[in-house]
Amino acid sequence: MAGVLARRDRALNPEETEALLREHLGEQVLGSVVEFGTFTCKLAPEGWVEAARLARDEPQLAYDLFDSLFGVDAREEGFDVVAVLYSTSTGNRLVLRTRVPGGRDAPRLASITEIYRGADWMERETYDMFGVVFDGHPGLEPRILTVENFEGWPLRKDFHLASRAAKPWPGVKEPAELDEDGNVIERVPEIGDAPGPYELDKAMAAQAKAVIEQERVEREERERKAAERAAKAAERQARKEAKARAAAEAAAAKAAAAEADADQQPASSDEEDGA
Amino acid sequence: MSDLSTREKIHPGTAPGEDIALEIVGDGDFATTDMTLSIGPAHPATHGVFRIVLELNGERITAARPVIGYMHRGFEKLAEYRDFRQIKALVNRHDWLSGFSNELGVALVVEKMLEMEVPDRAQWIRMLIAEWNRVLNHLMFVGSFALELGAITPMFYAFRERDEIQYLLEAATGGRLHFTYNQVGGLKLDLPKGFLAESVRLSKLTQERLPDYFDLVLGNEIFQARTVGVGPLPPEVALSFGVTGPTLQAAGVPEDSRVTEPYLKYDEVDVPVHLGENGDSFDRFACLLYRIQYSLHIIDQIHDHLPAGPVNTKLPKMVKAPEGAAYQRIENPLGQLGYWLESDGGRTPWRLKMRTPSFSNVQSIPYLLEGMLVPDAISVLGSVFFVVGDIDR
Amino acid sequence: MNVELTASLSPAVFVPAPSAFDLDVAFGITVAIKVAFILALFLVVPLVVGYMEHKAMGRLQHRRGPVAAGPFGTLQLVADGIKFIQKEDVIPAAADRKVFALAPGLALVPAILVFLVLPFGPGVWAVDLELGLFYALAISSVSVLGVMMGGWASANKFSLIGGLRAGAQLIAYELPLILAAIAVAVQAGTLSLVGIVEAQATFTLPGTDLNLWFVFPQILGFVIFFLASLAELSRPPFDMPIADSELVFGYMTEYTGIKFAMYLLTEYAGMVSMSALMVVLYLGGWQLLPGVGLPGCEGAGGMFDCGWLGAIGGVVITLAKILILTFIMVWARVAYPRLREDQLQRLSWLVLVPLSLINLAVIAIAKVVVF
Amino acid sequence: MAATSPPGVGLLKGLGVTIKHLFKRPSTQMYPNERPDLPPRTRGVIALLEENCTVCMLCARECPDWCIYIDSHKETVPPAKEGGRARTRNMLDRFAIDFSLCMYCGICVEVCPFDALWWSPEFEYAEYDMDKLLHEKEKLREWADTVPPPPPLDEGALPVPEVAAAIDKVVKERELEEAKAEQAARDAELAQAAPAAAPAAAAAKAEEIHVEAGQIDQETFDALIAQGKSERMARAKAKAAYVKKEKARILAEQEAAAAAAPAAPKAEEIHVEAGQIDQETFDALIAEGKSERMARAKAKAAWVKKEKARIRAEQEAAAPAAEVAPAEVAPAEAAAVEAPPAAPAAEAAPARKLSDVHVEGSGEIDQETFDALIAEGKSERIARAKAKAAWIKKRKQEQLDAEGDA
Repeated sequence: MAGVLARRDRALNPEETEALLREHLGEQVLGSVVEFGTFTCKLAPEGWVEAARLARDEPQLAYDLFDSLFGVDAREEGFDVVAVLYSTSTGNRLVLRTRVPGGRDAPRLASITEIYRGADWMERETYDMFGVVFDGHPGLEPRILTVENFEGWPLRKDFHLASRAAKPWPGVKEPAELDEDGNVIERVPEIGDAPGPYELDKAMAAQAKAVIEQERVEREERERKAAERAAKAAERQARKEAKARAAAEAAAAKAAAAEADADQQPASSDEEDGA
Repeated sequence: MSDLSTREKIHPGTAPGEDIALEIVGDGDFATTDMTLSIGPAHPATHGVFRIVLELNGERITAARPVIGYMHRGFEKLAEYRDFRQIKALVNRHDWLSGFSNELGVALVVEKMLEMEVPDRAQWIRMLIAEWNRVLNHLMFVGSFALELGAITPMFYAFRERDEIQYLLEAATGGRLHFTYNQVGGLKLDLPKGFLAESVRLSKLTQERLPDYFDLVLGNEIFQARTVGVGPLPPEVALSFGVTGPTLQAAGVPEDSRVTEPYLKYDEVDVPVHLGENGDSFDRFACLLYRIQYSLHIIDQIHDHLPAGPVNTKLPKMVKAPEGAAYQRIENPLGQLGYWLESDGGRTPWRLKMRTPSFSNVQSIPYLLEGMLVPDAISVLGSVFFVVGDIDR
Repeated sequence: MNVELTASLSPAVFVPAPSAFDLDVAFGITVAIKVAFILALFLVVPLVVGYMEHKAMGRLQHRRGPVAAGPFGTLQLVADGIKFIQKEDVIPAAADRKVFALAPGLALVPAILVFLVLPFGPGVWAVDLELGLFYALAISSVSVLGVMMGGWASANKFSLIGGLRAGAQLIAYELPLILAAIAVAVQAGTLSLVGIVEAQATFTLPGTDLNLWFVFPQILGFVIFFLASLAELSRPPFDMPIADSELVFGYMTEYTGIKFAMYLLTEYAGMVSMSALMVVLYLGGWQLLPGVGLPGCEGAGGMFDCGWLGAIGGVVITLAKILILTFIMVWARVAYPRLREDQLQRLSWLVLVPLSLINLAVIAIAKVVVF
Repeated sequence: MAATSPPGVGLLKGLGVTIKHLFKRPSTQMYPNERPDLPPRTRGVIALLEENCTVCMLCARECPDWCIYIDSHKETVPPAKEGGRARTRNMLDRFAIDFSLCMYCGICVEVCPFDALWWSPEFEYAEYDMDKLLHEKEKLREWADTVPPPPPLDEGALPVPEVAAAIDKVVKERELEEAKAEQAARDAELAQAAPAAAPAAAAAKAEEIHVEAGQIDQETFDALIAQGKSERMARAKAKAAYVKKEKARILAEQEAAAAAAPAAPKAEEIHVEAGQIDQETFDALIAEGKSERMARAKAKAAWVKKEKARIRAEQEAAAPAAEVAPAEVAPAEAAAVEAPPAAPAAEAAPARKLSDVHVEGSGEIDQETFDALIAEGKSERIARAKAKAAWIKKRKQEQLDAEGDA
């Protein structure tokens, strides 16, 4: 342990690390941030492999422990790939982060399997989960975690969790969250109360509301149709009565001409068709 | 994925996963074909749904290809649909033998993002339970590794110990595997009365019984014949694979988060680390056994240090991690567990990456198996300690 | 040198010792009684040994072993047997059906046949063959044929490897086993198992009146024979043909129900017959202690021509010795991991075979010079 | 290591270790014959104390697996007295937990604000069919009888209010004698037998000064001191009681309403939408365009807030709380609850008064019922819960009788 600690004294701090990387990579280093004690270096995708190589081979850096590599959904801009490296000799951690070119449609990044053996499965997993293709990787297929014929990229935000879609959220049931009008109730907090619905659950509630709305619309539609049918029936009845009246009139006016009787017949058959 | 150089050597021009045409090996009348032996997904040696495809020439392994994912449950996706309290109950299931450590990792990373002060007592109790959890886990592997080598008895002894420890932890947490005892900012409840006395007693008892394992397994000549020199892992290769935990310590790398990046109160106790020399199966197992001993040593120290006080902090109604990303690493029983928590400020994580020790450790298996015999494959599979749920998540 | 034994050494003069079952009745009835005796032995003793294994393993592993079936779980194996009979008999689609069906039987029958020549007490044996030892060793190694057939016919890679390992193991360990046994035969001057027991009863340490079993001059041979028989029986730590963590269950992987039970019975019967052989060859047969005969017995070393009481006493002593030996086998199973196949071969060819040759040479020289 | 020891020693040691165990007592637990002695915190099965459930849906919403199914309907409870206001309540129709989905995380038990859900160490409910693991409220209610009292905490534990509440429960469970005495003391107070308690209360006041416990329940504290308990213990319990009271108040309110429902004359079904409700609180809120449910919730919350304020004020006054007669408290509370300006307090008071009287006595149990249930072999916990309900019912009846007489 003592040896490790002695070398720890010479460890580079984040600024020095960034300066060192900039010295070698120049414009490829887009910036850096120390967040919650973690030093993250943002890179242009072109400098990705080179940065990893530097991190491993540069004696002052010596990031020998390959911790992990994974993707992060970056909304419209596509995906980030993050690699976490650790140095057993200096005790430093370096996070390399890059935005994968190709957006959401065709994300491609160079592979660092040549540099770190552990990147092999990590890149396969990233491919499996996000669909990021790693150029130079010996074989991303078959998919490592999902089944071979799985369709879609599960960790993308536009991939929805089937179990959540298949089952209604239990909290929207009467009488808890929706009032009679289908509005989400803003609850007044009570003792021991948990906070209101989550964002997701609000969406669910909205969904449920939409279903109720849909049902209402359908019901109204049904009612409207029923009313229409009733109106039609009434109309038909009226016409029938009119017809009967006409027939009665015709019967009464037996003396009417024969052509008038022929006119009445087609009108009757038309009505049958309409019904 | 097999180690590529090996694959390239033996089956040039084939892609991983592709069915490899059988080749004639050897000359003249002794020419034989390679046999593909698929160990798993359901096989006694894989203790879980894990498959490893071996290419055999006789009983000698020419290539190995682990096939994982049979237990993939999409934890990282599920976590994105859950708040932190729910995630805590979720993560103690990916490595079901280290439930407490897993939830501890989540609690720590959320606390880190919230910059939350956790009461001292909570931290010490967390350490206590985490170390007991480590003992539990290691006992399991002591038993199972010996069982895989054909020694059935250590498993029973290990389970006897495990049962008592599980009962102890159940008294505090209510669970035997999935403790769900952590919460952001501390612990759910304080320890019940009598827990510490029982903990002291069990620690003493386990330390008394521990020499049995040394005698029965580690000192056994047959065991040594089966493990010494089997599957040696050089430190630089181990690091390149991201191998951690007892497997890395066996290779002689003094890397243990409790020492190198102390969390909780590990900087206030003495944490010894046993280092191996060759990184072979024997060293890996020895590291595991010594880790039990040292965990008990830490537990004894915790008994002496445990302060009085509260065990949790007042939480806001809704625990929301601030925007940003944080990485927390803890020493899980099987190696380094890392949680990368990226938050958009909402109640659920934007991305929770679980960097599990088993995933990285198992990656090194093809490298280790090259040129070994089938029984050595068992020895290597048993000594590169992994939990299948931890690989597949 | 024993005068009586010298006489019986010559084939022309060899008169098989009479069995208590050689009754003065019709030949057919005698044979029927002998068959019944052998079957009874075969069905009872392995069950007793099996129960002992269950129970001893349990206690050695800090648990109880069977407790539910019968008092103290004594009927566990009977219950197991009934369960096995009820199980569906599955034959893999790709299996060689005839060979697959035949294999367990072929493994089991030799295990029964060995019992023919094993003497369990004064007069308690079916046949006293002149070549009894040869017969026992030869027949018992036929079992492995059944194992190899099963391994091959299952159409399963694990079974195949298991079967091959069993074959390789047999070849490797037959040699030290036989060489160790030969040393006993040389010292006893006979191949008849009853003759060997008799020889032990009358063997004295040269120059003294101290009666000794063959285990004392041949302790090396005994250890070799014990190890080799463990390997022959695929008992841990030499259970690579089964190796449940590597080969699932070796040649038994695809077997179910009654066929699986037959393999298991073969193993237990083998344990009994090998232990009985060791008792006969090295541990003085039914002699209680070296130099201590049975009550009511006369004859050579005070071990023959007993009444019923003596016969029963003899059987009890033999069974007790068998149980002790099988307990040691169980004990080894509990305490040790298994070796690797190549280490097992190395142990045989590089250690046991040379040692057994040395043992044989030493005994042969001693036979001529000292005894 | 043994690698350096002479060959064979390792093998012999192995034999030694195993033979050593041959002569030890086996550690086997004879499970089906001997039941395992599980700790009280064991998460075996989730039990439902139906009486406590208010259909707040928190458990169902917080469940990560969505395995809790709750159905309910609204019921309008007619006013107990002429001119009182009708109230709507959520009636539980169905409460089911699908244990084939449940991951035993305990979040539902954790979030339940009314202690309706409990963990029981019961674990033998395996089924051959997965569908049968969906257990309805009747089955869940049965398990509630098996819930053990929570264990006392470690000596080093600092009682946070919720935990202290649990401790208080335990102490009560474990020391039944003490609980009885406590009850007797409180009964005495309720009966305005203050003379006996007053000196003790005065003494307690002096004690209280140097413990600076602004948050303790004075009443409990006094009672315990009067019993000769140590100051430390009394303080811890009183602290617990403070929190517990808040919860119990709400609980009792629910129970009282439940008890009231069958006794009250059946009125015609009143629909919120129909606008037939003449309750001022509701009218006021509904007039503002709020929904019926929300109006009710707000009224409830306002009441709770007021109640809290009242208790705090009471403690700050440091006057012997025991001397405050329940009869005086009740109207005060009633007034507080009905405080929303649009509500003429006089009209609403009788309806509120009833429930408030019961709230005041929420800690009490009906000893008769309790003893009877214990004699029947029920668990202490369940006997206590039932006895509590019975006590409230009794008081309610007394109140009604008294009013009837008047």
